[in-house]
Amino acid sequence: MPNEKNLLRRWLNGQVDWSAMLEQQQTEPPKAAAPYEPHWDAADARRAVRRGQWAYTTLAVASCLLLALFLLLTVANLPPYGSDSAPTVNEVAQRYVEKGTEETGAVNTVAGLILDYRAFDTLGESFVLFTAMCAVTMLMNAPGRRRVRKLDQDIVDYYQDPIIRTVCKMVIPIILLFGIYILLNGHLSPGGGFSGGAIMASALIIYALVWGGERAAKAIPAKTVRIIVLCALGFYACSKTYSFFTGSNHLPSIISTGTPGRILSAGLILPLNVSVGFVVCCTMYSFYMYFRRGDV
Amino acid sequence: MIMTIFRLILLVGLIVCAAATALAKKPMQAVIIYMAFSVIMSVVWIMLESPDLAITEAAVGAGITSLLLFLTLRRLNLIDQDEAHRRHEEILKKKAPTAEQKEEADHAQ
Amino acid sequence: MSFVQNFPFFSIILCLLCAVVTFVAGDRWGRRLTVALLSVSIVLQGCVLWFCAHNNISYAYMMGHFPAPWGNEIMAGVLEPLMALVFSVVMLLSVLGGMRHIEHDIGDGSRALYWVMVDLTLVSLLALCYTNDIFTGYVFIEICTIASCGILCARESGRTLLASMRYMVFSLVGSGLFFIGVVYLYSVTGQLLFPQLLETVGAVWQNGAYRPAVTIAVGLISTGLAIKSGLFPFHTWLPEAHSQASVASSCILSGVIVKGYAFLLIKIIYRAIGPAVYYATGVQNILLVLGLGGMVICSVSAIRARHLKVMVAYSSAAQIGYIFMGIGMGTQVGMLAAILQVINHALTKSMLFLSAVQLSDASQRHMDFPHLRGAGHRDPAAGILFTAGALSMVGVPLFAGFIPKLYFAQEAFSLGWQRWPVLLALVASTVLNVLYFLYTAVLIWLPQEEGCTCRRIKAHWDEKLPAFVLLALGLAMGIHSAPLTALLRQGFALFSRY
Amino acid sequence: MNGMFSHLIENYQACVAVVLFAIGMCMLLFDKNLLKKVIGLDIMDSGTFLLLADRGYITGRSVPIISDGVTDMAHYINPLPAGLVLTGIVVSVSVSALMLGLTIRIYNKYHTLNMDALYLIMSNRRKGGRI
Repeated sequence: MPNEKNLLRRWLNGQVDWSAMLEQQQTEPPKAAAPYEPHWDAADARRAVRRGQWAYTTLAVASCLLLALFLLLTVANLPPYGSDSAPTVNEVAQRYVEKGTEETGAVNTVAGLILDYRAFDTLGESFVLFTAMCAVTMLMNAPGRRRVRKLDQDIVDYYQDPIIRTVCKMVIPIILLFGIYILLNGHLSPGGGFSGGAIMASALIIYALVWGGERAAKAIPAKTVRIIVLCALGFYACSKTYSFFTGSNHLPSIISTGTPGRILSAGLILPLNVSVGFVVCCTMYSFYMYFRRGDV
Repeated sequence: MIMTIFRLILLVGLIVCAAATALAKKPMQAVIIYMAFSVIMSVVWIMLESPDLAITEAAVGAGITSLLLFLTLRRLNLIDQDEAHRRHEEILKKKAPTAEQKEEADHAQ
Repeated sequence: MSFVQNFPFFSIILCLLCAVVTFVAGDRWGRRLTVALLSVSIVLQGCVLWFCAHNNISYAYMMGHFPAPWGNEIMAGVLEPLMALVFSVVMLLSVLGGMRHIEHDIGDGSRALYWVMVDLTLVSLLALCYTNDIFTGYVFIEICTIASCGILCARESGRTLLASMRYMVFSLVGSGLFFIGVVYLYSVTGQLLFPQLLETVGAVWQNGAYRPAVTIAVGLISTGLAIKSGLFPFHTWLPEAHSQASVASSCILSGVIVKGYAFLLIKIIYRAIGPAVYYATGVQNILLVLGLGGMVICSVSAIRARHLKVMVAYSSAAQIGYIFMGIGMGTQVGMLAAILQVINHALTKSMLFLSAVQLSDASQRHMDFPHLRGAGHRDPAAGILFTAGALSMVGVPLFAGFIPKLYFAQEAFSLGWQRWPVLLALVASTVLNVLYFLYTAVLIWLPQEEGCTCRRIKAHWDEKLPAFVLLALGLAMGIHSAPLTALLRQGFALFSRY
Repeated sequence: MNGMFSHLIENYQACVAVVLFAIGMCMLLFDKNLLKKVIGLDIMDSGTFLLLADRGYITGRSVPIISDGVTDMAHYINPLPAGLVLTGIVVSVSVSALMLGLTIRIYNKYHTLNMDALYLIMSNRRKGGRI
């Protein structure tokens, strides 16, 4: 067994070839006990992993404290908490509150803010979700050497449990309804597309959890999810194109803000909330479906 | 005054939860403490007069993120016993798997 | 308002729509759409550049019905469309040049999504170039992070996964620091849009009460973007990520994405904080020191690398050191040289990656130096490309790499205490570059060993042509740089004007 | 110095926020377990959001939802931080999902979540060889 120094030298000389061992390991057909066997020379690996553990912990704690100190010094220089004369209470915030309802039609100024004044950010944000959804799909759907590993998911069939089934049957519509309520009232009360979509997704997730993945995949196929995302994002981008284009070219816009406080008001905010809600709901649901499956 | 004390308790709770997550030995513990963290966070949003954020945090942070973390744990078969730790130790110790573990592995495959 | 002024917005929204359509269109149509999109983007950016340079204006474009401090805006001067144009050109040529490898490296199921990721990378880069709002910058930085992680891990191998994980960790630390810096800046100024930030930060700095907060906010924003660009002590993720990806991804990651963050930093310095305040905070000195360290130390690492792509990736880290050295010099000519270096590096590095992979194709897909011996004889076109890239990286006159080095060296004499360290690092870095790049360039032209089974391979002109276009652009920049520098000077003059 | 301390105590919520940020960032950077890195990321983001929302709060004012037709700024808190945090929360959940996907793939490939063991495999790549 080589000692530690020796190992380091051998390693630097490129004589210790972990990767070849690992690659060999992967190309073998998966045997029953394969994951349990050591992949590399265990004593060497143990030393390499444990090496500098103490220094590592010290470094972590020290840098944590240093960073905290640094940031706290800045906080000591910030304006006092809750003061109404802070620099953030300026004409920007004032217009959002005082003119917001008049200009966007939304009673909830936060909704008006994110979907009308700063709509470009929110467009970007929906596309962050979309990007993550694509990336996760790419990661989890990677074809080729797919190895099916059975998980313990089949041990408990929640559908057979009368209590769970009955309660879920009652609860899922209520959750869905609550999600839709939050979604549609985004411009009137707290909530909006993001929270409403997440709540709707949670109802779908409960359904998939209890009724099983196959039935859920049959009820809401992956293709439908894709098409909903396509339509919602397409609508979002197109409608915002219209409003950005008219806004920046100083053209009149045909969208009226309606009477503030009504459910059908606030111009584009309600449909945008709905499309954001669908995007969020579909993204979260497909995250769940990708994460629950046992194959990689 | 009472509200300030309540707020202080919540904030201390946040710090304690964050520190506990950092110090937790097993991923399972860390995930559960993180859930508690998110729930406290959503109450803090209420205290900060931001109900939008409270709803979103409760649905997204405490709900979806924690669910994804749990699903990851299940995908890695780490729910019941902390297998990552055990497997890792095993690899390091180069201990031949016992008959019991072999059986378990067969089962897992 | 001229119709051309809509083009930055059109290119951004077109990319978004294209990404959504590609998501359901599948691989074949996705590829066509992406190539078409990149070409259209080049045309659009070219029009905007011509418009701005011809009329000598820089204009804000409202994203919605509300003007600056309230609504989102994008801003186009001369530099923004110029950078967007360079990024689009390099991306198009890298994608075309790496097409055959994309088909080989990326599984059938992932390829359609790969094109979505390329579209989204393009949109995030365009938005980073054009943004006039610091929070929009943050959102698109995150899109860029996720999309670049996607194009990195599209290649099916364990090591790409590990490289992506490491890349994500560093990137997210970078975005976290950037975001908290933005929050500090917001809490002392109350503004998010660049023009108003510029005004308020100047006033706050004059007033003096919040100077430490502004300093730390600026420092955090700079550090965050530096980590994401892979500046020296934070570069450890970079060689692994850039060398493990498929070649088109390597070109995009190394040639374009890290430059996007660097350009955003330059834009924030000029448009949001103001050079005077930025230099008064002293943050630029840290960037200068780190840049100098990166130039030397990453070059040393490149010498020690025994894998061609890893060597090229380490040289990227060293070249990023040059960019941040230019930012840290604290003068406008330094900044100008930094932008020249961005353009030079984007063109040359993509060409180097493309030719490196072609050389390894000619050597039975080996990437280590013993196997690459004589590769130039087996694939002369790739050998010429690599040699030209190596000469450019070293800074031989007539090649693109010479121009920024010339400006750096000239500017160094006008500096104070920084003069000698900068000159010393420039010389050391050039010598090290000569060591590893010319060594490789000579190695590939050595006569083949006796009994070598590798033979001359059939040239794939579809992947050589884009690399030759990159070479031609680099030579054009190296031989006749006057129009480019004039354009950059005009752009910097427009930066300080709204 | 004294003034700084009183300022810190006044800004106690921001202090908690930056401490959360520091804990989260160090978990993200230094924790060896990939899953805990992801949790660290979420804690770091929460810290930033708390700081941002804390900056937007104004004592004694209420939610920025216009009620009874009162549109005077003196009654409502600043809505801008809330909007930014809402954007940030969604960004943070997308990034965590991506990180978790990577974690699963890595675990299935190498059967470990320990970053050190993974680095050991990775650093070996420096020596070259086939791509």
